[in-house]
Amino acid sequence: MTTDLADPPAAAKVKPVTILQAINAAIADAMEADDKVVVLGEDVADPEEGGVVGVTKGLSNRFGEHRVRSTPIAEQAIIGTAIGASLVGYKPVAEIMLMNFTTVAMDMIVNHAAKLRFMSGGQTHVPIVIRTMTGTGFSSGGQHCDYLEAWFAHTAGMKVVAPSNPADAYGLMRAAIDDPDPVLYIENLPAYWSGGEAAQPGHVVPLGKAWIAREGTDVTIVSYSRVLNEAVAAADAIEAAGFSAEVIDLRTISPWDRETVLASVRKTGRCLVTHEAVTQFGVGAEIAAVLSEELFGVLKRPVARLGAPYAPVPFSKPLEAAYAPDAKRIAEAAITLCKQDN
Amino acid sequence: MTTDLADPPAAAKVKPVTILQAINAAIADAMEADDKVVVLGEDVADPEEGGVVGVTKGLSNRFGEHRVRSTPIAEQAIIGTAIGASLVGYKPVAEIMLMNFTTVAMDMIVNHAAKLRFMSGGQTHVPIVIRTMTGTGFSSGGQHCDYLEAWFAHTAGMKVVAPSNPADAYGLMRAAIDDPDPVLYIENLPAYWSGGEAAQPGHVVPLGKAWIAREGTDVTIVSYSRVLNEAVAAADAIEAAGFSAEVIDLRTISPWDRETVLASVRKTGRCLVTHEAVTQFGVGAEIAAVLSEELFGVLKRPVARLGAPYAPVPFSKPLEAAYAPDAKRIAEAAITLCKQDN
Amino acid sequence: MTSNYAPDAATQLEIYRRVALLKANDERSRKVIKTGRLVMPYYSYRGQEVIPAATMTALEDTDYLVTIYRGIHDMLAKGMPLKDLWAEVAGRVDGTCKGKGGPMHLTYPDKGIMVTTGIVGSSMPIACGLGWGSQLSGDGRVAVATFGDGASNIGAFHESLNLAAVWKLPVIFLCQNNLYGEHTTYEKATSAPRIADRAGSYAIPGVRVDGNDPIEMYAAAREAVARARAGEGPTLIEAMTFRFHGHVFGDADGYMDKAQKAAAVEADPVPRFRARLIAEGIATEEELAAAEAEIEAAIDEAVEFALASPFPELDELTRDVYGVAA
Amino acid sequence: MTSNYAPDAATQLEIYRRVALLKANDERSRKVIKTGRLVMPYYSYRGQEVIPAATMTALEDTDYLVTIYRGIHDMLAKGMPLKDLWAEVAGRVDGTCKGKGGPMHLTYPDKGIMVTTGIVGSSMPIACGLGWGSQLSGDGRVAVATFGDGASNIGAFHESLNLAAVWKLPVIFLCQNNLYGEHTTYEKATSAPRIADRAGSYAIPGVRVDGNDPIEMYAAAREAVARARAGEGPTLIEAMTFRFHGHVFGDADGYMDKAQKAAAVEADPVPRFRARLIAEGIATEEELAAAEAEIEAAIDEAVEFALASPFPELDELTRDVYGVAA
Ligand SMILES: Cc1ncc(C[n+]2csc(CCOP(=O)(O)OP(=O)(O)O)c2C)c(N)n1
Ligand SMILES: Cc1ncc(C[n+]2csc(CCOP(=O)(O)OP(=O)(O)O)c2C)c(N)n1
Ligand SMILES: [Mg+2]
Ligand SMILES: [Mg+2]
Repeated sequence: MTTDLADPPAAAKVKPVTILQAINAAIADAMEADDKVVVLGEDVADPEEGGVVGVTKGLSNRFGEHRVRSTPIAEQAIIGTAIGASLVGYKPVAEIMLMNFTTVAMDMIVNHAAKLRFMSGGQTHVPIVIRTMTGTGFSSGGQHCDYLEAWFAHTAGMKVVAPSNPADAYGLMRAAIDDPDPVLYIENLPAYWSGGEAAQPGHVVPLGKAWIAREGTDVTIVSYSRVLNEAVAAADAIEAAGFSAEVIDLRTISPWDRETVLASVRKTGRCLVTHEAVTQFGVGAEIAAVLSEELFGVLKRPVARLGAPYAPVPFSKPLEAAYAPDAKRIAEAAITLCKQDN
Repeated sequence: MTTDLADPPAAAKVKPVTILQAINAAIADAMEADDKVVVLGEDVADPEEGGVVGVTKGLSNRFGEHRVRSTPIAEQAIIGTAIGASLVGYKPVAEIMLMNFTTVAMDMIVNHAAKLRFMSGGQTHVPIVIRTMTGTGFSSGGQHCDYLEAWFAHTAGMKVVAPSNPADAYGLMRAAIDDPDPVLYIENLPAYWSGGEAAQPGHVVPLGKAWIAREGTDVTIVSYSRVLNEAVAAADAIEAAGFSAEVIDLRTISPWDRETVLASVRKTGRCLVTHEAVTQFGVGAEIAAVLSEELFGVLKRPVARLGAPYAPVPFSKPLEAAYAPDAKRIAEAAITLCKQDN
Repeated sequence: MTSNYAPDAATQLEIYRRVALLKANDERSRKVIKTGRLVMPYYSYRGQEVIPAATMTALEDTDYLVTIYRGIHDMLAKGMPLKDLWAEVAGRVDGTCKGKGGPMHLTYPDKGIMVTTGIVGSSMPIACGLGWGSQLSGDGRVAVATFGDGASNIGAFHESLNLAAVWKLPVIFLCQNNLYGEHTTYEKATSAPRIADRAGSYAIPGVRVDGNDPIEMYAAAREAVARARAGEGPTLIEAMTFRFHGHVFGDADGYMDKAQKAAAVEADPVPRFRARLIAEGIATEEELAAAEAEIEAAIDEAVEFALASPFPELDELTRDVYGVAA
Repeated sequence: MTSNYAPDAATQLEIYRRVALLKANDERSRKVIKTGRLVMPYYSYRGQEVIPAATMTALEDTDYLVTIYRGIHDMLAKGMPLKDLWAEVAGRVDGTCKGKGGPMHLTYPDKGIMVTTGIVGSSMPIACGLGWGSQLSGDGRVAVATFGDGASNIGAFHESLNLAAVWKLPVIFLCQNNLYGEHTTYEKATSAPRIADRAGSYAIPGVRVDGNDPIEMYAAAREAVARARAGEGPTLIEAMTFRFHGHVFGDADGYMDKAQKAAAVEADPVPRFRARLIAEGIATEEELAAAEAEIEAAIDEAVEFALASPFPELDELTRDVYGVAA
């Protein structure tokens, strides 16, 4: 396996694929490399079309339905089954179709998967990956689009990743499957079909390592998942306004790469954290708290946060479009930050 | 009803009671005042001894088992039942015995209770109170002591309160029951038997209003629930070290009283936020992020946070004792903060 | 079964009127989506119309309904006005939820339509609470929770049926067994030959009926309603049916058994019901055609109304998150 | 029932040895807690000893167990060494979990004791996964999930039994029906006359046995194990028993029916079993007394070992939260 530490995904690219294809390839390659890797979830096998959007398509045809198994609609049982199998040597990749459905499996994730290593004094551990998709954009309304990553980041024992491009989607999945602890792997539904160059087979993106998606000098924008791409797009508008934005893709939300973020903000003196989750008590709060502490006196302006409003996701198109940060609002927020006095 | 806005609980005190008695009295008085107030949860009725620790003792004897109803062990059904009854005019007070068990009812709480007002465009609303207890100190280990308030504070549509003394326990319960939206009411198990003066019957502590538990000038300590009392105790040690601590009891975690906290920190220039939940991605992060932004240039030192380590709650006594912040560690952190240069 | 609850001619006509409304509305919805005039996740209920048409006819307006993403048929049958519905699924201010809920979260308390959920299984715990409210107030209202066969495998089903049974709540658990849960067949997900038999776990009546037969369906609903109103507790009804289309609009349904589907479509309950009404002299072709034409006109009007209605202002984004404290 | 699985004399003796160990350990635990030498939440299993003693005797060391807060009897019967147990419940470094798990979270993989959970119902989903592991590897191991009567009303029960049934997993769902869930009686919480009958919801065998009868209990366990190993899937066993003490140590058990409790204590299964072994000539009074004395001595030694063991260092607070990435 190749491991490119802080390298941008480009280093690993060979041909264009979608994020969906990259996730599929990563699981397939991991299953090929290790027959302890197994997959379970609703509709994941090929008789059920390899998942509602086809992320696991072809896997059961190739590896057998004993290793790629469609389940009843029973998220507690899905995660419990993944946990149990992981305790005896398997590496399950479990799908909880949408992130809002993690709410029916929280006990298994938080009280069990995250804690068994600790509570057993290190005798057991739970190397599972929980894949889940979410995100606004498809008019699904209040119960299908939430970004809840802050809950899991607040849970000791869990790791949380959220790729923004195909190469990282591949490399983070390989790292997540290799990892000895439970990893929540967040996929953005509307971004599944976003293209990008593919990772080389075997490419691993180590957990906990961010990458600098765009270099800049005046303001650091920290993001992840789909919104990262909005931030990259915003950088052009920011440049047009006369400022240079450095855009950091966290990739891993917990543990997050403090070193890379601190180094960047030490350089720029300004930081905007943006994500699709609601701002209040979100991931941006932790990052802002740490930066404010570590870079006290260094920050030129307070860390700004741009998330969703403190409200459920609305259905109506114009409301939904105004809900999550987009390139325009990110650019505005970053430019405002740059224009403020030191 | 009397309503003392930012007054300290002392204003409402008449005789000494425990927090447990205060909660019991508040529910009883609310049931007396409004026959739409009903209670449900595991073991809550008197044939089952009014709850595992007796918080609801006497209520079913007084108001009938139709209004105070013991349930099967089925937290999804408990919260769902509370939600349904609230949609047709009742004001259910539902118990989820321990906070860790909210994990099996998260769908009902987060996807339904918190969102129905919004998703229905304001046609319906969910005036329920969810009582739950938690806290380290009784050697219960990894699955019975977590403080998960940050999850609910991150959930638009929920309110979250956590009293630290009998008078507030009474007044916040009355306010929570009166409130037209779902309120999570957090009780600290080891602190149930802490005494204090009782509230006058009918005393209401408005949601969203903090109180200044102790006035001071050098550093503001923000806390809630049991740890608030540790912070108050720490203030003596801080004073002995030559510094004056102002201690704020948030009482309501969401929405939190920004005005009171900002005014205090504007005065002191220093702030320590302390709670029993793990520090990372906890409530302290949000408060630190807001203070760092609002008081940029005013803060003498970065906001400090003192929570539990990023780990599950351990069983072994010395480890458990070292887990949550206590007066000693709070005093140390505050004194360190005060001693640092401006 | 239970012929003492057989629907009389007028009732059958009323059920048919609702069936026809549901079918026409589904067909129109798919058409409007196909033309791009509407964008929404749409879960077609074509083939399942008889279940809610008969069940809701057995209820009063004041009775409660909690339904699911695949629930527009349930709501229309319960009395959701077409204009409020269409404006809502178009995301407009005149929608029943001001456009904020959308097709998966329609609410219309005036007709007892209290909650629509997108979470599998979650209709049931909430229905228990509505039933508890009725029991507390003694107002005799019944709560119906609808859900699918796949939902009968999730924890909320079990917790709800047990609690409703122990508390003798006036709740009807109405399982619309269309033989698929998303792409998964009944057999592959459900280890019970009949979901109705699961009632045995709660010592309550469980009945499997042909949900496509209005007489059988109505009788089962009436009996369950009678039990509920009499304080005898909940009933589990498993209504057998079939989903004519894929799980969600746009799903190519390659996973569905072709022959099974062809047979189901061939046995389409709506024209069957219609033909029988005429054959039995309960209605004439002309009467039914007139009723259908009226329905089409009402839908025309609702669609135009909806598409002419404005979108909500952006301040709606943060409105209705909280009320004002009492 | 199933007399082809009746335990022979040696097996009965082995079951009794475990029963005696469990009883003695419970009595000692309560004594040590009462003297204040140990502080822990303690869920007495006195009265329920026969269930795990017989069941675990029907298993191999390599078979798996997932148990609950009231599970020390299950673990001791499965082979948890006394010293590892006592040091753990005393919170010491020599405990099986280095003192970090405590009485509700004991783990001992060497004997297949994989998880102990404090969350009602949560033993079952995890047992499904252990069973899936066995099925995948074909190693023939069986997973037992134990749980209480109250737990049979929570969602995880339903999801697990259905999934295990559809997948034909080698899992035994062992319900220890002690007639109370905390302070609530069976009848007030559970709307099924027999939990065993709930197996019907999953088309799997469900059997209610006298859990206090070692012969019946052993036979039921053997049969379930045989089914599981043969690839025939899960079994639900409802073992009837009674909890002699309150839910948790310190609970005054005022909510328990006095007569019912007196009758149960009067019929204490342990002396009954012991007397029968002697009456049937399977063992002599002297042999059993000697075995019991050995057990007491082993417990003495374990308690002293535990209380002499040091507490963990504070750096254990943040150790074992994560491993190191591969
Ligand atoms: C808890 C949860 N898990 C998964 C889903 C995704 N999902 C939506 S509909 C559906 C199938 C439900 O099948 P069934 O209950 O038979 O109802 P039907 O759609 O056939 O009417 C699934 C799995 C969900 N909405 N909620
Ligand atoms: C999900 C959840 N809800 C509530 C509790 C609190 N609780 C602990 S034990 C118990 C009673 C369980 O009764 P039963 O399943 O019969 O087992 P027993 O204690 O009788 O062995 C309850 C309600 C819990 N631990 N987990
Ligand atoms: Mg279905
Ligand atoms: Mg019990």
